[in-house]
Amino acid sequence: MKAEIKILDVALDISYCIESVMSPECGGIDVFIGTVRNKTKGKTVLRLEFEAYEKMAISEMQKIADHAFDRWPLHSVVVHHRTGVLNVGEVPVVIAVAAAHRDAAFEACRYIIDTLKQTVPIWKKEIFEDGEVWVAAHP
Amino acid sequence: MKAEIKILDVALDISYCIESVMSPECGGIDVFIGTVRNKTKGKTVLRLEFEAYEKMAISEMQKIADHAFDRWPLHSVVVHHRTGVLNVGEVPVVIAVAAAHRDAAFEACRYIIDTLKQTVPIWKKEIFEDGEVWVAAHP
Amino acid sequence: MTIEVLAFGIVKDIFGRSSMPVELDEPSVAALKKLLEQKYPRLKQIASYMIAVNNEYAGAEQPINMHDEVAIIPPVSGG
Amino acid sequence: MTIEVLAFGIVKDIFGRSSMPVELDEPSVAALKKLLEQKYPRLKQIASYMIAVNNEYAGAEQPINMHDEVAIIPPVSGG
Repeated sequence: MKAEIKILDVALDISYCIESVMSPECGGIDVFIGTVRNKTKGKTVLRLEFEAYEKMAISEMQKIADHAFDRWPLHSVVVHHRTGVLNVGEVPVVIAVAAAHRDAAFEACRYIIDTLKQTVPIWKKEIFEDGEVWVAAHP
Repeated sequence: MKAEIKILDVALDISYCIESVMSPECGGIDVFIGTVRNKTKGKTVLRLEFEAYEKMAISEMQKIADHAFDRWPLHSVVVHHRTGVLNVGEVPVVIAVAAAHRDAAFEACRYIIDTLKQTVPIWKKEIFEDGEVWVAAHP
Repeated sequence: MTIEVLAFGIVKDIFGRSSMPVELDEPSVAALKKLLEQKYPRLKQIASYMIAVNNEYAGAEQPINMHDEVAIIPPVSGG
Repeated sequence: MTIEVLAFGIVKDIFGRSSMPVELDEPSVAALKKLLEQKYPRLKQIASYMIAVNNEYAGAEQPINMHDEVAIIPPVSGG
């Protein structure tokens, strides 16, 4: 049982995340890769900016991983999240989950990204041609 | 909408599969990577051998991908499956699914691997120290 | 009518070969299964098996024609 | 008691800075929120916000001590 949680301001290394969770004891790995879309509600996105409250974000992500290990029989989990300016097509988040059986890997990976989006103090600003907006800030 | 379905007798290229589905129109990619476990029901596995009825396996995997595209709003799907001898830790299958939203990517990826294991004519022989067995062949 | 039947996985082990000529009086999937099970009783010991005709799973009533590609599909275990 | 409050995302824009000294008469999360909303009415226009004390989400009744690390957490949008 191990979890590697990181916030990085350089391009995330997807292969590294996958290799880190691979193990002879595992039969299935589920990987979620977030990517920056070129559109939000039909509007062209130029780029995103991610800001994190790093210490707390790491601690909240660690809690999510701990909870996933409690709930499913997992072998290992990697969560890497970007900060800084990301262009369309770049990768804000990679989550890799390895388990003996695929059910656990799929369910835990889904749980981790869903919960991360709800509780981890990281903020995303969308930059459009005609302005910018902090996502989810306003009702 | 595109699907790339392949049966290969060389090591699968996970990075290639992921890069193939990445696109500016997508916000989420889910990837399932099967790996050869060192144990089955407590017994040490030395290696696996995969055999495919290739033409039909491709056609069944294409049907699964088509059905996934009908059912979820997906952007692209890659399914690569190995044949031949695989050692512990090697990768028999990679499934990468890209969609605008992560729900579709997760659900479709899960559907594809679950259905693949039920309908696609590929067979796996487990080789132990003291014998070998075609998986699922006997009740 | 003689057809060539493809075998995979455990069925290849049962047949001792990957392809087998079968003389069919009645050209249907049900008749083929009956005939094979008579000749290879071990087929009845496996969990289940399907017949594929021209790369599609075939029902019991499906006819088999001379140049169809026919295959025995034991329980699959890919992935 | 003066505490330093960290701001992120839209709250940093509202404050015009990433860290802000606040003079607290009553050292609780509820009192801090009330004070901030008086000084920055725009805080009431955002969807919601939480207070974190020492890197943990804090309830309204939680006391705040002199050397606690206090942060305003507007709606998160990572991932």
